[in-house]
Amino acid sequence: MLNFETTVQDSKSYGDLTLSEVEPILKINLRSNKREFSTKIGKLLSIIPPIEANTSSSNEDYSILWLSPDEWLIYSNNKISYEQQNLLEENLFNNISNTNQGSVTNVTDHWVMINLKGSKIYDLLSKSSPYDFKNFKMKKGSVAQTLLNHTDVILHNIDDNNLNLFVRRSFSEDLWLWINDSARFL
Amino acid sequence: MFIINCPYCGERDQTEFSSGGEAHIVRPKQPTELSDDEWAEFLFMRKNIKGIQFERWNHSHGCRKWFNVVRDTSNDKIHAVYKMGEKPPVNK
Amino acid sequence: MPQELRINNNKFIDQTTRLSFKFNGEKLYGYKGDTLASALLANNIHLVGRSFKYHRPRGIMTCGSEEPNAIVQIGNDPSLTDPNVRATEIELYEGLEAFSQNCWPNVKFDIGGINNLLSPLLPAGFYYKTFMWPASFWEKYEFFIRHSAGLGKSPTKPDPDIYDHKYYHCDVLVVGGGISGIMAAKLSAENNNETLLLDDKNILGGATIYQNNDCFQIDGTHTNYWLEKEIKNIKNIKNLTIKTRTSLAAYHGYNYLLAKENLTDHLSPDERKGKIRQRLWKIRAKKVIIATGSIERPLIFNNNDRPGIMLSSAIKKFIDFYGVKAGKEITLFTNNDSAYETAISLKKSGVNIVSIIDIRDKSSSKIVKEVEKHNIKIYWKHTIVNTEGYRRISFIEIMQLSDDGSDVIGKKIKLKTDCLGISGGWTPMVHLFTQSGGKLKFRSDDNVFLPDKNKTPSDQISIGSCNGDFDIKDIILNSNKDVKTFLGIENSSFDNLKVESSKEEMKRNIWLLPSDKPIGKTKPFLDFQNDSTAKDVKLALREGFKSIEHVKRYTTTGMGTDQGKLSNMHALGIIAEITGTNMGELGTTTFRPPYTPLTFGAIVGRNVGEFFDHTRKTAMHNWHVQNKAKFENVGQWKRAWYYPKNGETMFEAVQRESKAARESVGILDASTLGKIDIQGTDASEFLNRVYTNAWSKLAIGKCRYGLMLNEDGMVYDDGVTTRLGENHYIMTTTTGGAANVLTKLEDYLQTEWPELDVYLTTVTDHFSTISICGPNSKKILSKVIPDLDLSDEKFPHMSFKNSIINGIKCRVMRISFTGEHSYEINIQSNYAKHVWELCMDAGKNYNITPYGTETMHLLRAEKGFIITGQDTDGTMTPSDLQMDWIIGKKKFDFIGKRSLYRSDTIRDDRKQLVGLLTDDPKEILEEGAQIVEKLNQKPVEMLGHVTSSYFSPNLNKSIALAVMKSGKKLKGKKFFVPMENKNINVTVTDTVFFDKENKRLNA
Amino acid sequence: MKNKYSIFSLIKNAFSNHENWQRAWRDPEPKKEYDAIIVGGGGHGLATAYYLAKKHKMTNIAVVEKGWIGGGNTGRNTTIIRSNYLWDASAGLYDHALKIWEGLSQELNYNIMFSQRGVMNLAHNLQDVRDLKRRTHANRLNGIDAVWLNTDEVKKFCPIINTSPDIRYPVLGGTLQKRAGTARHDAVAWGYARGADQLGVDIIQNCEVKGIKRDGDQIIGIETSKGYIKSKKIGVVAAGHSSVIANMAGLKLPLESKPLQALVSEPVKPIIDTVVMSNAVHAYVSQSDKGELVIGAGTDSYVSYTQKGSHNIVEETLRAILELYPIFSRMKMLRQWGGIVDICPDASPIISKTQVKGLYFNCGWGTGGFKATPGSGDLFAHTIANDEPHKLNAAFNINRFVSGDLVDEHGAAAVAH
Repeated sequence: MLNFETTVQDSKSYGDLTLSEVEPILKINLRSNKREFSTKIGKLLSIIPPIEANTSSSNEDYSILWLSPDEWLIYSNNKISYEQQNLLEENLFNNISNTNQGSVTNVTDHWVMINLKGSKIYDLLSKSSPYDFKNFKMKKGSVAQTLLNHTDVILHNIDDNNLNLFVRRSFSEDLWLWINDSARFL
Repeated sequence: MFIINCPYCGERDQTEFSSGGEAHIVRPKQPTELSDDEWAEFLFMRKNIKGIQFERWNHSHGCRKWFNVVRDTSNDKIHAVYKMGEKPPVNK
Repeated sequence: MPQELRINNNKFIDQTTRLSFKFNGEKLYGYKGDTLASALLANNIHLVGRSFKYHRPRGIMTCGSEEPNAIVQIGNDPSLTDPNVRATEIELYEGLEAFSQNCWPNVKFDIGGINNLLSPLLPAGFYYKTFMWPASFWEKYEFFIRHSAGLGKSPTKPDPDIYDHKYYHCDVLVVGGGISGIMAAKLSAENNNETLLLDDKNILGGATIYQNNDCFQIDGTHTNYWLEKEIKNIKNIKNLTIKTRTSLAAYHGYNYLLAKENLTDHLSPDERKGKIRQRLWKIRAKKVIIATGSIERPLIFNNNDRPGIMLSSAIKKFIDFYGVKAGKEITLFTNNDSAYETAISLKKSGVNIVSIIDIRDKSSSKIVKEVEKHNIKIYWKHTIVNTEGYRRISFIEIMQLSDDGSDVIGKKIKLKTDCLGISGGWTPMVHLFTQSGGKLKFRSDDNVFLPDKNKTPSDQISIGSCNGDFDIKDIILNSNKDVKTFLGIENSSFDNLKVESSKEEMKRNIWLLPSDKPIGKTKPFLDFQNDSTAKDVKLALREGFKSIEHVKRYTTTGMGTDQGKLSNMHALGIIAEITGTNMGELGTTTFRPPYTPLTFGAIVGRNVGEFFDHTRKTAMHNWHVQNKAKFENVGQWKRAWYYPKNGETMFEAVQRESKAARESVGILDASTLGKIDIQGTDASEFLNRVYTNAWSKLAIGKCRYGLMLNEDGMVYDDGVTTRLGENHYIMTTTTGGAANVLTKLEDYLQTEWPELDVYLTTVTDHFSTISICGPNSKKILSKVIPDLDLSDEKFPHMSFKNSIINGIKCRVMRISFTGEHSYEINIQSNYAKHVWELCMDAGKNYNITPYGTETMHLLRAEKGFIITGQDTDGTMTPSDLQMDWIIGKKKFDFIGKRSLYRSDTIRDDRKQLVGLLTDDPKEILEEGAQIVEKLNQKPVEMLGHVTSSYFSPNLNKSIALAVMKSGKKLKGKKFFVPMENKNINVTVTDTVFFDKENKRLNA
Repeated sequence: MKNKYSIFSLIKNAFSNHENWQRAWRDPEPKKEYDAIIVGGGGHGLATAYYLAKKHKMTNIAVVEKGWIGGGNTGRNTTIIRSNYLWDASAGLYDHALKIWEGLSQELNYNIMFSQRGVMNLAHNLQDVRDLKRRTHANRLNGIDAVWLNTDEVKKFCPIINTSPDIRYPVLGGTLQKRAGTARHDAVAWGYARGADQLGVDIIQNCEVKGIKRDGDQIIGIETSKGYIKSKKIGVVAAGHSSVIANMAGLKLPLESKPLQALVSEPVKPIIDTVVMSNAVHAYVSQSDKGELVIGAGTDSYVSYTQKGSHNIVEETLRAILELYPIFSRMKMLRQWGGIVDICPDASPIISKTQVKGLYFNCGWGTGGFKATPGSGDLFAHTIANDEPHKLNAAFNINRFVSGDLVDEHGAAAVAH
């Protein structure tokens, strides 16, 4: 097996704020505007892709984030083996892409997932995100695609004062630096 | 700094969007049959309206969808937004 | 030593905390709570600076952000010094050092003061009329003009301080913490609105918090006591956030407001360490309540600018708030009742009032009567015609006004005074309102511009004195009523307040007060900082500058650091009078943001230094660093440029890398190329439309190079696209073009071709790309992926295979950008560095050589392959690039096709790509150098330019690509490349220099 | 003949307390008919009128201005003047202007304060270097003074630039045009207005064009807020509002009008003695005679006629300024404003006849029109007077958008300011 090397490989605390890169879990991008797509995903993953904007649906294994009316991001809630990842990707690809129901694209390493926890995470984000977190904050499962320090991010509210942040791999070290710098001044 | 109501994601800050210029300039279906003048009309000529303009925006840092906006270019007030392919909600 | 100008019992100044500071090197002290201005006054210092043009001595005039004169340089550390700081705003701290500006050798004796003597030669706009002879001398004159202008000095070393940003969303924003702002904030927050209250001072309460006068009472107590209680109460409301030392800078559309919070400027240097200096708040408020108050107007009369002449309201604040007497023998000069409030405050504190000069005939309001009780001499219907005192006012001369106010009559009376308070009425601060798009209306009763309720953008109101209410009764009544309506509130705790005040009964306004001297001999200053006088305004009008914007620009009135907060109304008044226009019709000049100057640092926030711009890194970045790569910035990416070994120069390293790649094997990190995953039943049709060439017949498992145009027919991007399955492709784009290409393709799919069943997903960061190139590349790959059949039959050039490296899936393409037998491994990025290392390991015995972008550029140039953006500049068609073969002539349409057949794009004398060889093979052309045929012309006709140029180690000669007019027809012809010191002889050649038969691809 | 301006006239007038200065220009009511009307009283329009009267002896002409003269982009720009353009056509046009600038104060007897303190363009990446070198070579062969400076020479010419190799986009060199510089923007409008007025041109302010009258293909006059005015030649120089006027005549132009912002700092003693522009790190800065740092920001990407742009554009600009000049962090922004710039797809102007006879357009100057003012006026006057372009503006015709012969200045990475 190959060694893998993620970008951040770090975890930091500032007061009750903790930041940590989550070890890569499976991430798959789905796109479709076909009618049967949802049902098919439902059958394959026991979870329906959300239709409502800025929301997600989750079960024990997976979360599906709404990205646009025809685009979703699936990620596995837990680390799963590389073989399992492959199986799932192939299964989805065969049932969706190969049946012309949409597209399935593995984006596991496209995104780096950083977990932010603590009472001041929204103070941190509001230093450089124009997004109004008022509703997002209150609703578990909310999803926001916005800018953080001029970088595209996807935010997923997984619990009170606890969210997962997705940033493109090539930007991740840069954003990590910014987050840590800003966390010093909360 | 506008607030633009993305028809898919809701109200967001202008910095999440990029502008795509005048809307409803349909790409000719058979460009080869156009004269140079007609092609130039499609390519370059713009109304550049002072007043109510129908224009395209892209939620480039959000859902990446293109959509249409009705904006008064004389005061930047946005009157409506609507999806691609939809009819303008106000008279053109 | 006690300060004799201090009064004691003052609650805003902490007289137990003494702070020492220096002004122009002199050691002084003040107290915690002082501003620099109040501390200077307590030390009996009025002379603070020199004016801009005439270098006249100037003192403290106000106690706020409208201060035009008392602006100083703070500190002298080259990285921390602050120019143009208002002494009236900066809070005193231990160790503060301040210096007068715009004077040499010092503020008391300033050589520039000679300008004052020359002032008859320096009317408004004088520089437009002179300094024209001799023609070449302007820059010499300008040198002196520049050195006598400017105010403070810029820092000369980088700023070590940290600035921060904060986005803030709220229901209601209240700007200004005076009495109306406090009321609004309370009403708003108590009624379930998330409310933010901002005030630029360190203490809330505006002017009411020190208004301790029997004439003004609320519910039976003095207004200050009432307000104190309210302020105490609102601090406990949970929906309310209060920010002091935070000034609203700009009010943009869609209720987007910028405010600057000062966090450390009031602290001593020791206390500042490790703290953020300023924070810029970017506020989005659903509703905005503007309660910014008003500022007092000066009066315009002869020599009204001397140190010791101050706004009457400033004198009042200095005594009531700071506990400082601005003088010992104070005179007040007014056209309204406000000066009488000052008189009472002074009297209470035991200051001697010489007299009050009032231009009105009489007033019998409550407060005037109160003053009369104190036996203060009031000169009704009088004006000041002159003042004396160079560094500090010493005398005034007064005369009686004629009935129409245009002249003076009677005997001149001379009065001795050391401080003169002037009061010309009040100007509502409507800056933010107009910045937001609101329109003003004019109220002629008291000559004020007010927010026009009918032309107010929705979701905001103005209340209090910025809305034209100057009487405390009106302020309370109207603020309460307006806020209730605005926020939809039914009942308020302010509904039944009992308010007592002194109603002003009599008004008289004269914009330019007459003197006994002709106006030409007087100096009635309008803009104190820029030294423009009423005379200048008159001159501008005489010369035909009619528009107020013209007058402003010609006289520079209102263009100082105070942005005309004190001067603009008088300038308008004088213009209106002379031109016989109604002031309302004349309008105002534009109020431009920011309201008060904003540091660049605060605007930029943290995005300085390492955070200036993003740095994008590939998965192999750390390997490149460890192996001493030099990096090239390509967009936001850091790309390995070359890897110098043992002190090699760049040239040497690139020569070595280039040879190695052709002779054995080279390895390149190509991960930055854009990669787009394309799926859907119409994927082939989509590619047909976006690329110039045909795609339908590309077999699964094959790769093809594609060229993408703009609709204008010019080359936009290029790259190799691979067919992974029936309906599945992976497209590569240039590094710089990746984001734009994706956006453009999505645009076509969503807007023009919604009928196509195609889905795009970017995978640029998911896959890293390792390119292995050279005759031994096959050997390396077979070691890294032993299971893969690399025979030319099974894995020919321009094809692809799915494979596995140590259990991890990867895609291998056999494609080449160098003309060598090459492979590209695409692997998930988290494994890429390891695969790179495996390749390096596998190549040990083959001298595997990592190479960077420079070598890549050289190798492809040897083959005549273009780089979009380097060999193209947005003006090249495929045919210009000699790539007619890539245009699918039979294709019905593709992006840009129609543009290729316009009359000027089909011309055959367009600039076309060619190869160039120098006659001297050692001579390397400069990229960007021009190519000419004839040298002895003027101007020289240029036929084209060099786009790429290298010394090819594999050919042992220099090679270049160029674009030249009619280039296709020029093969074999000779030209010149003229350099500054020589002309280089060149010959046009084919664009392919190396391995023209493409034998090496299958070597 | 009006007062001639000089030090002597200043002294003379000082004795009469400056009460005898004459008007710089009259304030006439419009006549019924003119031989030509210029729409737009900015620098370009006033210069056009001046040269029509001066060189082509057309003195029965008027300039109509919606507001006050010089109140549009003339009074809102960052006053940079240079001619180091890439393409021959552009170089010809802008250097023609630069040559006129060099003697303009004397020509107009009005000090427009043309200050040849040099303009430096910086390169921050390898493609910048190629592009700027290409431009420098082309300039030299076109007879335009421009030299390439390496990083040390850049530092020497302007010591406050951060030329450290460790910054995000290090300065790799730059070009310098020494004849380039700045001028006092208001003075340009006022000087031309005074000059034109003296030659008999009617300058009519507060006169808004409401309609363009055609008789078939021939222009016959304009409807204005001060009534109908007849003329068979109308030259439109309305900058951001060009499309609005074109639409009145039933034409569309290849223009988009966008907000362009600029700002000044509080005045300080001399700290930067040249003009420095950077394309890759988008920032340009100079210092005015008053001591203010004059900083140009970028354009927004959407059409707007509000004269207001987005704050993030200002923020981005100052970010770039602090990257190159970290010493300015504590300097303060005093004023910030916006203008409306009309931009052509190829970032080059239009100085051209149209398909309507007698209707001429001078527009599309985008973010860089001020520097061309005298040349633009001269060539536009030639075009109107002769109904044919001068050879220097022939390439800037409207038809290039049909035939495809664009003068693409942004493709060539010339900073278009």
